[in-house]
Formats: sequence, structure tokens, C-alpha cells
Amino acid sequence: MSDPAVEMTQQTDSGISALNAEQFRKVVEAALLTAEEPLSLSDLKKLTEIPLENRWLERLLEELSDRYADSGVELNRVASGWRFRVRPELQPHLDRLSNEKPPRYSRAVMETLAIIAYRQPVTRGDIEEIRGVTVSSQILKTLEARGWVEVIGTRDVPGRPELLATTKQMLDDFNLRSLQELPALEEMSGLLAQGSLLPDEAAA
Amino acid sequence: MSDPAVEMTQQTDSGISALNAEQFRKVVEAALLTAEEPLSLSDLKKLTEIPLENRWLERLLEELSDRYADSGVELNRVASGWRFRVRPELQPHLDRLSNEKPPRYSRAVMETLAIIAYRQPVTRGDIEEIRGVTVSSQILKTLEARGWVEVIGTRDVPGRPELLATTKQMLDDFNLRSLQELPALEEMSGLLAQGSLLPDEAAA
Amino acid sequence: MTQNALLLDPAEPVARIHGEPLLEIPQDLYIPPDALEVVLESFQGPLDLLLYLIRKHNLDVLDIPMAQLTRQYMAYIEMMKQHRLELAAEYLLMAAVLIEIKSRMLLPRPSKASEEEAEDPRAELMRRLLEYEQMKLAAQRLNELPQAGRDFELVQVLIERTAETRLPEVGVEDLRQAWLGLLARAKLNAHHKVRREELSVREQMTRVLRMLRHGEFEPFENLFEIEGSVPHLVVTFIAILELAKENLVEITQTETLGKIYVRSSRGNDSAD
Repeated sequence: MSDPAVEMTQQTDSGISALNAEQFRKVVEAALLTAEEPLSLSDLKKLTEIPLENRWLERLLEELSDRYADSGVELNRVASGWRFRVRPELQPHLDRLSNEKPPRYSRAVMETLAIIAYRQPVTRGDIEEIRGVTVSSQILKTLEARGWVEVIGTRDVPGRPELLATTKQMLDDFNLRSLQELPALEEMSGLLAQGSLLPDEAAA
Repeated sequence: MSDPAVEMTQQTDSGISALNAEQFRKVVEAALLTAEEPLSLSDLKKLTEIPLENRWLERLLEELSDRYADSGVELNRVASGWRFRVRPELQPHLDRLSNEKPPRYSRAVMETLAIIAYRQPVTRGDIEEIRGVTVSSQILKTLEARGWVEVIGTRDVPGRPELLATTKQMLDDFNLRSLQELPALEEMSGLLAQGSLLPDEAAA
Repeated sequence: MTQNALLLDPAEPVARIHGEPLLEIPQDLYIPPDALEVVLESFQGPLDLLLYLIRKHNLDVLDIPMAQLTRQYMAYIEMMKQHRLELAAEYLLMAAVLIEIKSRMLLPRPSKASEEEAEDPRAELMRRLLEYEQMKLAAQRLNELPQAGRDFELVQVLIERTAETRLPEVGVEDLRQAWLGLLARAKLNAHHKVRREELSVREQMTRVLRMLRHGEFEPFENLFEIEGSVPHLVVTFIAILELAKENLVEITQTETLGKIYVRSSRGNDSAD
């Protein structure tokens, strides 16, 4: 029988994790509803320790897509993976809402900008090393389009990665005369939970 | 039974718009799933030209919430409106995808926030008096930048110290509808009873 | 009740020393040297330290034995000094307060005065301790509440905005917060603190690289801003050295004592 739930149970028989198929469907659903970018099958596989087959995962995605047949959003497969989006025909109604609150940059964009500002000149690889995750081209495009970041050279290593720096315009937009007016960061670690101490860790 | 669909149809009889209740439910759903901030009833009313009653809209939201009972996300009512969030018990799985998390704050930051939350409005001096130490500007800046604390006035004493209070966003981020939903304070008399609540005791 | 259970979980380490859990704060004053600093630094201030001592030794908050408490408090202060921990003025002030209360308690009580008037010298201290403890617990409970971002994400489905005209507004504080978030995750604290002097060097590195973007050799002296102050010239010099160290520029001198030229490393392609 080709019911995903059953297969998942079989896979779980290897005893790795207690996630059942029903719960895993919810995890995938939550991941797709919160992701900033489309999630590929290999992204989705990271959600569980249990090794999953593509075929099984794709069936789960199709079932999930069906669950949203009657909803205001739809699950699409695009080049880089799967993602939810608003049904285009509803878009005009939503536009009535959107003219109020100013948009915000994602955490990823802000962190990338912070690294370029404080560590310039840096390559994309440097940024990825500090952030610990891949930096999508979209993020850099956003910052370049805003006129805040530009390529000012390349590093003389294999691949000749581009060196990124912040622009004058970025300083202008932040109302700074020079980078030195950026907040210095020496004292900041005191604001973070040290994580090593029970008294500091109010939450368990 | 006062079915929203029926009432909507009645309202539509006035002939302003062709949106039926079923379609409007999808529009509300799409709006909530895409919104960056919680949407209030008055935000939601902007989605259609048809004047809607709060009561009717609230019932629609409750029905929508029920539709997600079996999903990985849930529709919550918080201080500034309605919003979808991941069910917290699923979050650990999503964390496997990326490690982008806002910081855990230190005890100093959390104690300052607690004093502002429970004793508001307070001045910096009030906070220092309770904590018995200086409150650094960094701590307050951190809370302000997070959008959890704001200045709501000054106290009419020499020096006109600023009065601090928590924001709606703070309630939203803690998934609360009002300050009354904050965890109850330990009664003084309870504290006198030989500190059975103290974490330090766990150590001894 | 769940909170009590959490707080009292005996498996929860007090501190970690070299990754090993320290399960209890040791009795009396003996603390393994490695742990000491961590333990001392964990106190939020004199009130927190006093509460710890009171609870640890099972002292009665309503009838604090001042001599014992003062002695223990002073011992901790002494330890902090020995370990050269930055001792906030508040700690010393509290020491003075404790000694004062202790001495007032040694004075014979005015026998004729009515009971109500002769206030216990410890009353104010007791009030402050309890008020602080109340807030300390409140902070813990607040921190236990699931927090947006930390404990649950918010749903955000893609929406293609028609004509995105408004650009996000961002301030310096947002940048600082973004860096704070990075620090929290990556435990970069040790080597990624950024100082002001460092920023000025980085600023000059960017300026020089931008000048060299044309890919040609540029005379060394042209890279300096003539009207700059001496410290400014030094910073530019350091910036050029830093660029050379990171292989971002190439510095050449054709003959001894001859003119020095600098160009961006990417110019190498044609030279090779």
C-alpha cells in the first residue's frame, strides 16, 4: 500500500526518531509557511533525522498541496523548490491592506548588511562563514539595489571572489558621517545570556 | 443558526460587491498568512467594501482558526490583532533548517523588562532602585530596538525622567492579549516562606 | 507548578566549566578556581548576592542574622577583588549599609519608646530584598514564555506586492541589533568585537580599494588624503598594509628608494 503514513512508520521501525508521518506533515507545512525562500527536497529532508525518499516526500507535498486546494494560498513547485504563495486572483483584495505599514528587511538582510558594514571589505564567503548559512544572491541584490552595498574589488585567491563594502549612500541614509559613527560593539556581549549559568537561564 | 455565509449574502444583497462569504474567508486567510504584523479587525475590514460587523468577522476568524486545528500552524489572537504562528512544539524541528534565531537575552535585560512590564510606567531610577544596580543605556536600547519598550512620557519631578512602558509588540511577541495575561507575580508572603522557589536552591 | 519543577530540576547544572556541568554551588566559600569567576560574575548586583547568601544558608529573611550575613558578604567581596572582577560601586555601598545595620542592632534598644516607632534597622533591607526577588522570579517566568522568533516563528507567505514603492526604513540601532543576533548565535564574542579604531581602518581600506578600482598602478602617496591629520595618515597607512596582508592590493617598487606603486590585486590578470 502506498500510503505515506504507512511507509513512514516502516521507516521509523529503524528506531531513529519518534516523528510519525502525520506530525511530519505538520512540520513540513510549518516550514513552508515560514520560509523566506522556496524549500528544496534536500532542505525538507533536514527537518528530520529519518532518511526520506524523494518519491515519498513528493507525495507528501502533493497531499499537502491538496489540503490547500480550498484556501487563500497555494503550494507551488518552482525552480528551486516548493513554496506557498497567495492565489493571484486574491491579490487585488490584499492590495487594499498593504499601503500602510512600512515593510521591513528580513533578519538575513540586516545581518548581511551589518557584517559588510563592520567587517568590510568582505567576500560573500566571509559573510557565510560568520552567519553560518548560505547568503542568497537575493539578499545581496536587495542591498545593492538599495544602493547600500557595492563591489569594490576582488580578493586575490582562487575564484577571485568579489569584495563588498558599504557605500556613501548607506552612510547618508543612516545619517552617519563615517563608519566610525557606527555603534562600537565592545560592550554588547553583556546583553546576551551567557548560557553557561543557571541563574542566567531563567528558562530551562 | 446564524451562518456567516448567509449573513454575508444578506449583506451582499445591498449589491456593493460580488465577494461571497466563502471567497472572503479565503481573502482573510491569505491576508493573515502574508501579513508581517498581526491584523486587527479594522485592518481586516479594509479587505472589502462591504461594511462588516465585528461579531461576524470574529466568528469568521474562529472558523478559520478551526480549519487549522489539524495543521502545523495556528491562528492566535494577540494584543494587536490576529496572526498565524508555528505551533511551538514543532519549532525544534524547524530549527534544524536554519540557526537564525534572535538572541536570548541576559538576566539583566530580562529583569529590566520584567520591572517595566509589571511596574509600568517606571523611570530608569525606579528600575535601578529595585535591581540595586545601574541600568546601562545599552539594556534599554536593546529593549527599545526590539520594539518591546518605549518612552510614554516624563515624570513631573526635577530632571523630568522618562517614563517607560511595554509596547503592544511586546505582548504580541509573547503571544499575549494584554498585560493581565502576564504570569502572576509571586506574592511577597510566598517569598518569605523560605525561598522554595529559588533556582539557587536547586543547586544546594 | 511547572515552573517550580523546572527551577528545582536537580539535573540542571549551576555552571559549566570547560563544558563539564557543575551541579551545585559548593558549600561554604570553596569554589573551584575555574568556576569562581563564572559564579561571581553571575550575580546581578549586591541584592542578588545577598539573596543568594540568605537562601543558601537558609537564613530567615524576617530575622536576618546580620553578623553572619555581613561576614559572608564581605568574604565574597574580597574574592571578587582578588579576582580583579570589576566591582561595581553598588557592592561597596551595600557593604557600608550592612555594617551600619549591624552596628545599629548592637545599640541597646530605647526601652521607653513605643514598639511601633522603634523600627527594625533591617526592615528597609528586607523590603528591598523581597521586592527584588519578586522581580527576579517574574523575569524568569517571563523568559519561560514562548517568544516570537526564539521559540516559534511567525507565518509569512510570499506575496508579490504590486509596485513596491515604500522601502524599509532602517536605523543604526537595527544594525547593532543584527550584529547582536549574530554574536548570540555564533559565539563570536572572543574575536569579533568591533572597536572604533578598527572601524576607521576598515573605512580607509574601503576608500583605498575604491580608488584602485580602475586596476592601474597608483602612486603610493596619492592614496593619502593630504589634508588629513597625522593620526588619519597613520590609519590610512595601516589600512594599506592590511590590504596587502589580505592580498587585496599589490605594492611594488621598481628600484631601491624609488617610487612606490599600489594597485588592486585584480589587475594581476593582465600583468600575468
